[in-house]
Amino acid sequence: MILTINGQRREFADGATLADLIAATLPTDRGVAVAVDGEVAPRGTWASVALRDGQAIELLTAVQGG
Amino acid sequence: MILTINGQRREFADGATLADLIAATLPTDRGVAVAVDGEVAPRGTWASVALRDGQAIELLTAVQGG
Amino acid sequence: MILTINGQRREFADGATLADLIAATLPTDRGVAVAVDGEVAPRGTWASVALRDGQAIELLTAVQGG
Amino acid sequence: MILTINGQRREFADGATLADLIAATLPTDRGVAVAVDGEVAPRGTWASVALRDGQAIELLTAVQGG
Amino acid sequence: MSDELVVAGEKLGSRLILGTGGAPSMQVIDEVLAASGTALCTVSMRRIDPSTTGSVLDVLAHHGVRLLPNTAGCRTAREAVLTAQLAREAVETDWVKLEVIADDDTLLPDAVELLDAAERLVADGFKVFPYTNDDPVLARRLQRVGCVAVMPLGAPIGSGLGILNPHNIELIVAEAEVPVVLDAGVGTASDAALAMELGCDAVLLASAVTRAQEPALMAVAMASAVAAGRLAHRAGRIPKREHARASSPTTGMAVL
Amino acid sequence: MSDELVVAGEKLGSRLILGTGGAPSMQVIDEVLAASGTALCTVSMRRIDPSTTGSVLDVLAHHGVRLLPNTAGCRTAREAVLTAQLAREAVETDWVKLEVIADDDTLLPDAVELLDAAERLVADGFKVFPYTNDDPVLARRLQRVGCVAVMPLGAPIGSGLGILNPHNIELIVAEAEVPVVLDAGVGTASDAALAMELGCDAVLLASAVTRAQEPALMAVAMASAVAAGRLAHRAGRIPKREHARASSPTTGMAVL
Amino acid sequence: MSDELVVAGEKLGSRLILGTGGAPSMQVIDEVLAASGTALCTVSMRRIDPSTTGSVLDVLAHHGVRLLPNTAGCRTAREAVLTAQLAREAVETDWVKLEVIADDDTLLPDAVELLDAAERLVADGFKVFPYTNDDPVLARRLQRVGCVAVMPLGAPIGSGLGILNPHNIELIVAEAEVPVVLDAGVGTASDAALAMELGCDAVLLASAVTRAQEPALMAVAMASAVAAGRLAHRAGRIPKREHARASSPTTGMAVL
Amino acid sequence: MSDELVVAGEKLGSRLILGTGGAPSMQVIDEVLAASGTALCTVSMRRIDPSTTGSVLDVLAHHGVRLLPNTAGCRTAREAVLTAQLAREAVETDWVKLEVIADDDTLLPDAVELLDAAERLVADGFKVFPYTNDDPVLARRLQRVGCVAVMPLGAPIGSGLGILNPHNIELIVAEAEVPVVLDAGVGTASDAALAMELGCDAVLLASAVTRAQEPALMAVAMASAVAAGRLAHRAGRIPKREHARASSPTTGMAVL
Repeated sequence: MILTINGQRREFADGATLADLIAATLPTDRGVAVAVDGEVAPRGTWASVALRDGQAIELLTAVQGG
Repeated sequence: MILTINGQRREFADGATLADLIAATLPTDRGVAVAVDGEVAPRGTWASVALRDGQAIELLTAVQGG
Repeated sequence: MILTINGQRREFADGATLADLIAATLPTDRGVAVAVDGEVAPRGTWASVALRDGQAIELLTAVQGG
Repeated sequence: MILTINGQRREFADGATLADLIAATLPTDRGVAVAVDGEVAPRGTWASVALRDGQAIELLTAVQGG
Repeated sequence: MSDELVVAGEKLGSRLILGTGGAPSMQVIDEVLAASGTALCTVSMRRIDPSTTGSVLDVLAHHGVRLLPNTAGCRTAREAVLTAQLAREAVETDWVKLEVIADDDTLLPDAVELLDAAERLVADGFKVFPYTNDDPVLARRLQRVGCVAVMPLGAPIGSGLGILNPHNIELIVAEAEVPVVLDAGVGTASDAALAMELGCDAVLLASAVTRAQEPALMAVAMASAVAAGRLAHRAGRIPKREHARASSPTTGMAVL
Repeated sequence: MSDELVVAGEKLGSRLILGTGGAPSMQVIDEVLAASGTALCTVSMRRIDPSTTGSVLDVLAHHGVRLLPNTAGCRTAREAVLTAQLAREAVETDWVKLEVIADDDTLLPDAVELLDAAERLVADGFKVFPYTNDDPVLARRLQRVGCVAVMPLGAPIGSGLGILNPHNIELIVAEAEVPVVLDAGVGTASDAALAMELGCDAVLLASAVTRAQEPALMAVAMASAVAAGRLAHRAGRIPKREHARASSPTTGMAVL
Repeated sequence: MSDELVVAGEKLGSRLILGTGGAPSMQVIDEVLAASGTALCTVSMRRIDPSTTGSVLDVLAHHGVRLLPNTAGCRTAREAVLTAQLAREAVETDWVKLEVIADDDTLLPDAVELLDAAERLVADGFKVFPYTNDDPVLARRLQRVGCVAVMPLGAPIGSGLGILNPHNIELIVAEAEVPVVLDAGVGTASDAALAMELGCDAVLLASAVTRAQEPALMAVAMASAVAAGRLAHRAGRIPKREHARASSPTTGMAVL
Repeated sequence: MSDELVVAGEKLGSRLILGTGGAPSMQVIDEVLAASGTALCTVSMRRIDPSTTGSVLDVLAHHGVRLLPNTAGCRTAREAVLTAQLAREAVETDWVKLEVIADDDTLLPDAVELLDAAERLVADGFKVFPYTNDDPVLARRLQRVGCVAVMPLGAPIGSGLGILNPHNIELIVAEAEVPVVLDAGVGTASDAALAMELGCDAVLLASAVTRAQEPALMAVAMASAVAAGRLAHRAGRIPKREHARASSPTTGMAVL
């Protein structure tokens, strides 16, 4: 399936979960927050959320600012 | 019936209209605006509006200000 | 003799007066003021003041300013 | 003789010196400066300065200010 | 070259808008109107007092001044809308100076109620002149909902503190697509001139004139100041310089 | 009521005094004089340039404007006195704007030389208008030696920074026994109005008009601003208040 | 006597709140944190860049500084609420600096969206620190919906213009029932001191320190200035007087 | 890096110079000295009152503070010179704060007498610290005659009006070859910080601390403010910008 991750289109195996995606994409999940199609995906749900083709995932963290 | 006119309670004959009330209360109806129970009563309706006991009538005009 | 007029060295005939110099130098003496060696030379004295070699003459007038 | 000390007229024995006056007037001469008739009288001269009738003596010290 | 103020499609013969409040008598209002040459004046809607003789409307009519009823004292959009509708009945104009204040101490506008009222009144066909704070973003929103002008305050009503934040007024002017009227805070002539220099299209004031020691004299002062500020704005002032620059020739000095 | 300015026993028809420096052409000076309605203008004494055609004196004479020669550029009392005497010869007036500056960067007056020159010129029969800093004590001394006016700066010449220290100008005005002319620093109309509101009797400016993008327009602006500020000063402004004060009736509100 | 700042029930060891934005490097942030002694710092939520090494969170943790995530860049209540929720997930705090701006030029807050977002976030259990304009009425509304502080701007973000309207800040402070934090506009130490003298409980700044020529030095300056302003506020300053008052004895002068 | 103030070849451990006048008691002076950490204090010369117990000199000595006798109250160069000479006798220092005032209402310095006195005292071997107005030209002359510092006023003595003309202070600092001490006018901490940011080398104040509601607290505030202003001056503030500049990243925004 095709997912849009932080604005980039990426191919992923069908049935992949958020946890899979994060593991495959980021060096660590510390300090990470995730939104799927404009909704917050709490850390506790990552392992259970099965992703679907075409979804937009935002992977965020805190950076210097303000 | 009892009406409250600009905050004062006044006795009026049943069936009196806004036009009657204005004629009885004001030297002139020039520059006058009327609200009945918090709604504007357009000049064109004064003669036809029959007042009911307990209504609150505000008789306003433009004064220096602002 | 050599005179310095408004900072320029000029040759003049010996015995020339301020009046001679002004007539020879300026289109008109209207609105003119004269200083000789740092002293005011009043208009009334121009005809009688005999100039001497080496003197410094300033010919001034009012211009826009201030 | 009569001296004016800080604006007050005071009687003193003839021949009194500044040192006598200070000793008689002040608990201590520490931090004291003296002017006689509008002139500074340096500490070193106090013992030798003989006062004269009618003189004005100012006895000053540093106080909080400024 | 003509430099008339046009608001809501109407030409106004003066850039000085007067509030009639605070004047000690009709006589003073009459003098002030004559002296100021104003073309637009605010009035307030209040309960009729049958005992009062002489109406401010007659004085205003006598000077051929256009009316701008206000909603002074209203605290909610509902009150303000109703008051505007009653004003339209009473003086037959769809122009309204929209005031929705938050409290009687500061008399400051309440952004939320103000915006709500403005939207409703525009929908009801009014030409809305909102009295607003100096927030450029609120001014923008008021224009978006269809107000025919924006009237930011310089300082609290009646304070005479002048223009406390010229920077905000400049921001409002810079992006305004309707006339900007400096409303409230003006205390003296230089305040009014400054407002126009900042790019405002007009100045609205009341107390500064009506409560001055000599109202008629101050009315002339304000009219002159508004004209002066407008002309200075158009004339293009010299830039501010940290250092001096001679205005007399630096050459041709005599050696004396 | 008449409110004419009287200096050195002479009535002046305007409280705006113009410097003619900085104007790009005689044509502009002509327009500015007409537009401003000024009655007094400064000129500077410089070496005659036989090549120049047309004299500023002719333009000034054509407008019936009185001359106020200055001593611009002088650094010492001696130079300034001599320059004043030469000006008296050239334009036949005993009025002089006395400038004794300390350097060409700040163009600020030198208190010591200025006071010395003022004393000498008064003794020589001049009517001295000293360009001074905003020190109230120096202004007092200049009056004591017989100056017919004092002309404190608002800000450095040509800076357009306005009035940097209104408090000092107020102190000078409060005790002045001769006219106080705000000289130098004015950049725009509101500055001129403020000067008059502070109690100054007149404003002297040059660059603000001559170097504006549209000099004639700015000349009108300045004339209006000076008039506005003067009237506001006479009219008695409302006091500044920390808190708001309603200008619409607080009674008679409808209950809606 | 203790004078600790308490916000949302938490004691903070410093009244200087720092934004970490604008710093050229983590090294500089580290120095600035050490120099300022701040106890609370803002961070922003952005897309993860796997290439970046070293997290600002580590630096902040190392200094034991509390985090205040912001919603910088959000234009709508919806975006801001979602960003706050994501921040809560990422850094495990329910504190949020709420920013809802109207555009990228002025970076000014949008009153309507800001108030909406504040209400929703309070309902969702957040401790909301709203970045607001200097409108006392909006500040009042933000408190009414349950914000734990109000953070009015002194001037636009990053402008360094200081406090453009001290009068409004005083009005906000006068009626505030939660801490008032002067946010945005501070350019130098005296601005920060003034904010505290006006009665603010703390100052939030970023660019003034991170973009100064010597950030660490400026961080110390700001910490000292905040302390100085707070102490001056508590110490009770002398009243302003139009006239001088001697500080040296006026009696006991010698007659010399 | 060391940043000690050096005046007349002497290092001073603090950039805050205190006047001791106005304090209600020796006890308060003692507290203020301890709290401020000042290294230099002014005293005045007055007639001895044998009845007074306890000398300010003992308190100052106890804190190891250097003395700066002043000539407060003197109206002429002659009086001031004599007073300085008497001070030298009394407290054995050749340092003197030279005050020559024009009157008791404004307490403003008299430029002419001041300059005369300064010249005479320098010739007599004094280290002269002149209290002067904010005229850059007079400051220049005072340096030329050999003063070891110049001490321009920010506002009239005891007025607490702050720095009325920062532009002049900047001009004085820009060309000063001796330390510039802002003397008089400071009312609160931000005034002192501003003075240092303008480039002054020190601040001298009395009433602002001694007449504050809590003198010791204000003394700490002033010490912190002077340090803050000095550091900010050295740190290089961000430039003022008319427009906003984001301090949070403008890239990496999530699309939500």
